[in-house]
Amino acid sequence: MSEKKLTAVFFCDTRNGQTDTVDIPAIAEYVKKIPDVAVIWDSKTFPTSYINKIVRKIKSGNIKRIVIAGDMPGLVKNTFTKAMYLCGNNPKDVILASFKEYGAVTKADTECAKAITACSVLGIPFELAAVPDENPGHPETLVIGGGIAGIQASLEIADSGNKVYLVERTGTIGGHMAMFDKTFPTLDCAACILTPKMVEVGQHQNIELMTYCEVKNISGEPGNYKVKILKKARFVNLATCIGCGICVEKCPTLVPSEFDSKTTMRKAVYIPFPQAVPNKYLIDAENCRYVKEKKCGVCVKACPVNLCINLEEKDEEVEITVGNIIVATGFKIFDAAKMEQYGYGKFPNVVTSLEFERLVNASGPTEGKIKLKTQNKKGNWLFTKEGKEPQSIALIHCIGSRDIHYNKYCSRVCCMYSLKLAHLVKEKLPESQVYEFFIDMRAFGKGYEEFYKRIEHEGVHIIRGRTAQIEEKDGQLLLRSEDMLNDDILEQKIDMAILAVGLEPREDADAISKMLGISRTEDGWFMEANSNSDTVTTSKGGISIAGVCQGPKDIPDAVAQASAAAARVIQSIITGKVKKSIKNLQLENIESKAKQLSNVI
Amino acid sequence: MEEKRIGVYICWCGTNISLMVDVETVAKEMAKLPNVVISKDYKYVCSDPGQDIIIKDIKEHNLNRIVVASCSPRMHELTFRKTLVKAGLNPYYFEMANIREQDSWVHTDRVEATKKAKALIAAAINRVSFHEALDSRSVEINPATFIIGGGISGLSAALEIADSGKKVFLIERSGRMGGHVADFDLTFPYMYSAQQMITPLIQRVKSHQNIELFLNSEIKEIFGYIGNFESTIHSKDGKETAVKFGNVIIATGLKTFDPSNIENYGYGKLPDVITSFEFEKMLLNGIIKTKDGKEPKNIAIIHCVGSRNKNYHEYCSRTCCMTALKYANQIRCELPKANIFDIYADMRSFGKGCEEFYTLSSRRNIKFLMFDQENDLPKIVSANSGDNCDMLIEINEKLTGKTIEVPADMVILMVGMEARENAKEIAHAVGISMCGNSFYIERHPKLDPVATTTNGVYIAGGCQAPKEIPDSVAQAKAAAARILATIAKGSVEVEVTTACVNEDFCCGCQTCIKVCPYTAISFDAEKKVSVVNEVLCKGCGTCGSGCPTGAIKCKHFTDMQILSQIEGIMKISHLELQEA
Amino acid sequence: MSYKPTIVAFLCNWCSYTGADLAGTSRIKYAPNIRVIRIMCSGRVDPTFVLKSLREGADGVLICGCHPGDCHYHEGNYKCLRRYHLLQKYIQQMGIPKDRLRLEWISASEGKQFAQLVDEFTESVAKLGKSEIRQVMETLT
Amino acid sequence: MKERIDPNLYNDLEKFGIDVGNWNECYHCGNCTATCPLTEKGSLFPRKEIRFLQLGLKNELATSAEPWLCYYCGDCSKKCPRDANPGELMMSLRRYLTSIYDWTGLAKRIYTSKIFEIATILVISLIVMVLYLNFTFFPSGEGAWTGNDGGVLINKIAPWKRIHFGDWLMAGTLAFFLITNIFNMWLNIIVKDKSVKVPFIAYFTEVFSVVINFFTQKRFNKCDNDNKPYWVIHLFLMLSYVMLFTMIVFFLQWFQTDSVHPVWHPQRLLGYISTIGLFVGIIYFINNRIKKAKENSKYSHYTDWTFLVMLFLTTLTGILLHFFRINGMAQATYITYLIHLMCLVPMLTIEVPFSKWSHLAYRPFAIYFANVKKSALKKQVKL
Repeated sequence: MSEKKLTAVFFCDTRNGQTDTVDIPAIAEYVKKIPDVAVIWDSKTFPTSYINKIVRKIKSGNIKRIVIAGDMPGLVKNTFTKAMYLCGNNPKDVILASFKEYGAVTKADTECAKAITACSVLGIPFELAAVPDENPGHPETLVIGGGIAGIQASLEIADSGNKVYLVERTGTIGGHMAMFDKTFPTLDCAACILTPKMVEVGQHQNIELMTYCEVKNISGEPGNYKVKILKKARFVNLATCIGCGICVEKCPTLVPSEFDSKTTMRKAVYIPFPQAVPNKYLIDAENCRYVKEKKCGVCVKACPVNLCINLEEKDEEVEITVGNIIVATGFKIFDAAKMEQYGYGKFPNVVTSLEFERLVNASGPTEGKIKLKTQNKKGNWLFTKEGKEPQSIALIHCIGSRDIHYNKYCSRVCCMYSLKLAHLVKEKLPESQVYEFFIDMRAFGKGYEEFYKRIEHEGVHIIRGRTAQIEEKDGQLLLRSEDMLNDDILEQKIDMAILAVGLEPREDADAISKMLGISRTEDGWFMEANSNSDTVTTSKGGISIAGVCQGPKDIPDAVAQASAAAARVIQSIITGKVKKSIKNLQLENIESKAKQLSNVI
Repeated sequence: MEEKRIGVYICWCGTNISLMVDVETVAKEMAKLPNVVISKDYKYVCSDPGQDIIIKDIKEHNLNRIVVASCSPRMHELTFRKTLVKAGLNPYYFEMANIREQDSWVHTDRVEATKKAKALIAAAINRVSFHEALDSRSVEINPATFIIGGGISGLSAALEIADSGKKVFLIERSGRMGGHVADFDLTFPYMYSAQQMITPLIQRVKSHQNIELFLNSEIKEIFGYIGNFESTIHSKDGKETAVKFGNVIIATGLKTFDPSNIENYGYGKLPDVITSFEFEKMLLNGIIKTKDGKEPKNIAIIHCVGSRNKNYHEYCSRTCCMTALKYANQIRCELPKANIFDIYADMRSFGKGCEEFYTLSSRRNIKFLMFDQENDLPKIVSANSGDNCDMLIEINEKLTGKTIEVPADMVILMVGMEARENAKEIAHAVGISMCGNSFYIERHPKLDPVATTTNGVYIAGGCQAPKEIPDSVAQAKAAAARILATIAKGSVEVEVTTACVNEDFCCGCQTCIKVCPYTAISFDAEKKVSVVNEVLCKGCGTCGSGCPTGAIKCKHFTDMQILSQIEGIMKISHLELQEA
Repeated sequence: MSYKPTIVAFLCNWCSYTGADLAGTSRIKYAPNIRVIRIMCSGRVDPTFVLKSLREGADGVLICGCHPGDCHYHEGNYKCLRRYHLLQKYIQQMGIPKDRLRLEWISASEGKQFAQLVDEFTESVAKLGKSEIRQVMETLT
Repeated sequence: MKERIDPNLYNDLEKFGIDVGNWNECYHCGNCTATCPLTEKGSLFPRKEIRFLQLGLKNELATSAEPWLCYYCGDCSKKCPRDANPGELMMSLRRYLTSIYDWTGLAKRIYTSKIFEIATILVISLIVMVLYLNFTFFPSGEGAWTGNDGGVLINKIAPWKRIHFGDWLMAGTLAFFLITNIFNMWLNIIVKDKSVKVPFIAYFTEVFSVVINFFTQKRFNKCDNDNKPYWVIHLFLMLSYVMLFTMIVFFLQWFQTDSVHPVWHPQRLLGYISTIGLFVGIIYFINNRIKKAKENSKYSHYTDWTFLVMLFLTTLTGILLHFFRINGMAQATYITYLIHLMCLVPMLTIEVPFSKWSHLAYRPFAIYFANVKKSALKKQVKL
């Protein structure tokens, strides 16, 4: 057994007026009772900026060990290591009790924070003392979201021979990745690599694909969740639809296509895109004339299959039982119209990156030709094959990202996809001038930096300096930006501006987090159990997160994370148990376990 | 040889096909072709009644080959193969002719489209005669996993698998676990304790009943294929242990760049120019001091040392920017009055919480200077006595466009990451490939970042490319997921449509071995013939077209099948010519 | 009326065949003279396949694979490219214009490009007229 | 030329600004420079100024004219993605530069010590009082001090010649300081910049820019359109001030008359218009600063308040003085005259060469010097 060490506990109180935080006085009160704790210090009365003061206190109290407790106590840790060194103590006896590390954030987590502090005081790693209880687990799994992360996680689990329900809100799986033209940095086409996976999901015997469905309610506990799923009326029978598309020809209602980022029109009866899985039509109730006002019904008459289209179909609710849930709900793009200075929505040829992805895609509005929008007879600005080719295109980074007025965080993918788009422009219009305006070029992944250099050599003008505004002048766009490295201010005339919009949590992220009982970070992304060693589990047992819903990431990182989430699930299926959250543990249990361990060690 | 009895079914697909192809005539004409017992047209062959007709006909007419002419095989090939299985036939006795996506939907001339349909169906009929029964094959999986490397990736993967109750052999070259993370004080961006994070992992691995740990150990070679590998572990004390396992995870990590040969930085010559890893040790020991024991007043941190520069490594090492910010914060704690200069190229704070950490750092009076990491490295020189500092860094600062002198008493070089010196040996031992800068290549850079082209061998963490802790852990667990899935199934399906060698024809030229992208073909020195390992073969057929003697047969895409298909196509066009 | 050639095409399963399917689902029209044979990889195209097609009287042979770097099997398409150049020389020596054989890269999203390619190739083969081998065969019969 | 980084400059300069202290947060996206409608090639700000400050390049800061080219519309601060407050930095830099140009060191004391500023004001006020009591005449009996038209015979209380003498003395001294400071500015902006050789002729070709910018502040109008009223009021205030200043310092004999002219008389009319201009302007700016209504009034250094308050008091006492005079209230006039001078003189003494007032002169001259430099550069490029 280790020798007794007089311990000081320093509370690093960083609350700035927030009310719903862990109750530090209560923790201090609790910690005082632990033997060896000689003294409690508090950052409110004890400034950390004077190391000499701390040294005096350590010496006078004969302190041999210091525990720093708080949300991010590591920020002040080295002050104490130095003080310990100066006192001749072992600097390694400065131990952190980081509440946030284990998800203790709100007032309700005070007990958890107490346990974290207690473990640190006893010198026992929290993970070893706080071993979550287990429930017997149901072998089936629910995956929410059919983007690349959801697809990957589903396939991973289904390949292990276990049943997966994959619930997708829209009419097809594929998510945002299906909308991309090419993927960086290898430039292989997104559809080529994604569609085989989608087909595999569609045909996998262990996957029950539930497209056009939404999770409505979840009850039960880890290992045994009862999930209510709303099956929205599709009006087209999945089993009998032969995918001939005659209904589409006849349907009179035109609506902007979500898949094509509203650059093209689709009918009220539609297939989201040609390679959709399932490759069957559906009717969008919001726009169908028959569903809305009982007029029309042309599709029913046109359909060659008897009883395939049923416009009287109603939404249904089904209930399933699952042991584990993987949330892979993805993201939405930042609404560029919020940044008025760029004139998105006002100037037709200021487009978002996602719109441009569709424009360059061979199945997009112009069959892959890069054209400017033209005004049709009704006065709407549209992409058409007949449009003019732009001579100059600017790509503007960090739209809505790295900005305290919008999203503080970096969206991680925009630098690279902008470089990719620049390449596509250069490839299709070699004579055009392409400008990229960036702040910091974040080409961090495997092969990314090399890709950046390649694009630079292709003759793209890569300029350090965020564009401040876009105006219209003489029928062209006029953009103003500092060219920092050349000590110049650019007033560049361009034909088209592409806004590299950042990623944001989905609008229903809050509702989902409440429904599932998992927490979110300040930015709105779902919170992982441990930012270092466990980025897939959440604060609730049996619920994992994967992909961008945890935080922006590129495709390989999203895929890796999805597989990691699947690992958790497969493990739980193999062992037949589902781990509950550490938050369900009683303080006494953790404490006694920690004491037990400290005796052993 | 059994008699071929072929059934041909031509789909109307409502009007989708029938509008452009004269389905009925085609069905009649196809009936005249040799071996065709039945030729029918039907509105929706894929529908349940359509499939029932096929099943009924197989049974009634004793059919043993089926051709369906309808949509793309990508749509319904699987559907009809299942129909054949239901009727008791081998699913590979089936062939599809695509007369919708590649005929009726793309042509406007009904006569021509009908002709084309005939040609395609005739080709399919010709081909199907040569189809052979293929049985799905699977190999059993040894549930043990072999993990090379005891860093954060190796530990995470080991625990993930072992916690599922499966055996893990974990080998580590050095005498301790934890890898680089065990040398860190704090982690970015939340400044959690790295020690407190890695210790429980190590303790759990040590005491886990399913993990067999081999410290100070190495391997020379791994033999076998997915599910059935074997190897011998050589321990430094001379002990040898033979192990058998089903899957391998390589998590050998990376090593730090040696900055000695960057002249400008004077590493090794100037005593207080140190690497980030040397500085990390100072932090752990609680005191930052120069070589002569003084407390530095000016500390400079230089980013991208050995990274993003074609003289050293072109790639970005991904973690250094944030580590540098972490150091800057730590220095601020220990030396509240010191001047901290952070000399960077692009601040790559892309991870969750990282941009916020950058903002927070900028509030702690840290001076950021931008340099050109590619063409214009700063120069560190000893200062003169009047300069009030030990060294001076001369830097062409990009954001001001001025040449600036930065005083420094200590310079921390943020050294990049590079592949381990023995990366090649390990790659060779396991049979995986490396990219130009000696990191291991994943099977697919996007959709399969953990698997390799060798089935059953996975890579995780820094050995694939530099990465930070959360991404390494995620990758390690992803590899674990893949392995757990195969173990859970107990066996793994292997490609049926593989290549095989007819030993009588093989002349032993080994051309096939050179062209195979999966190292699935080896040479049997005794018999002097090539041997295909069907477990590794993915059926691309490249060897088949390379083989000069026709000894290699690509199952389901045999020469005979394709040649007959060509004949079938041309037969119809001959008939047409004769008619004309 | 211009000559209606017969063209045999070898399409790789992963990119080109999918691209051709996309042309279909997008209802992009092209010349009906092409007869597609699906193979797993353009690397599987054995020279005998091409020669057989020509021998049987095909007026043109088209091979399509994934774009360089995109090959599902890493580098099958490169191997095909090498054989293609040799084959072109070879058929020329036999008195067949090398333009009767063509190799193109078509990705899974290039339905339109596939259609254009077929139209273009059909036209160029039609200009070459009836296959030399067929002419010989006809005179023989 | 190599310049040594000076990490302490940042802390020094913080005293010239309000405790907003987030210029270090700037991550150099360049948004502010591109947002600013006044930046052009050759004079890029405010990002570069932030950079010079962050790195402590004192020489770069001291020799730049850019802070004076900014009229503080606040767009840069509003749109700054990190809230680094570039607009306020430019403001603080103007204060800093004022102290750099001032060779006496008083400006630095005034800008960095509140107590020093107040003490100076009090001392000067006291001196004014002593002088006033010595050289003026207290009105005793009522009748003797009132003219035929009912107004106070003000020249009997404070003979214009004596006041005029004081005016000239003060104006001369202040002008001396101001002009030497402007000379200093010239040294910094033009002479110390070795990259340009300014031909003598350039000083003549660009001379109009001083006059135009002084009287119209036309560059201010290039700022964001939301600031139109701001520009109008600021200009009106400045012109009113100049008008009154001219009348008092140069034409006191005509301005300070014993007889009460009719309202439409140019003397009274001009006086009223200028007073209204001053008063409305001051109220507008005080209101802005209290409400923190605009980007440029969000942060107020104490010297901003001193200037406004002193100007306000001077104007108010001036109005009262006028009121008492035309109504024949001789004693009240005497006392108000004293208070008026006790406000006016310290205000001018402190503000003109050493504090905020100086921007009236520095700004047009900085624009002038910048233009001179620009035209010289143009010629250099051509050569």
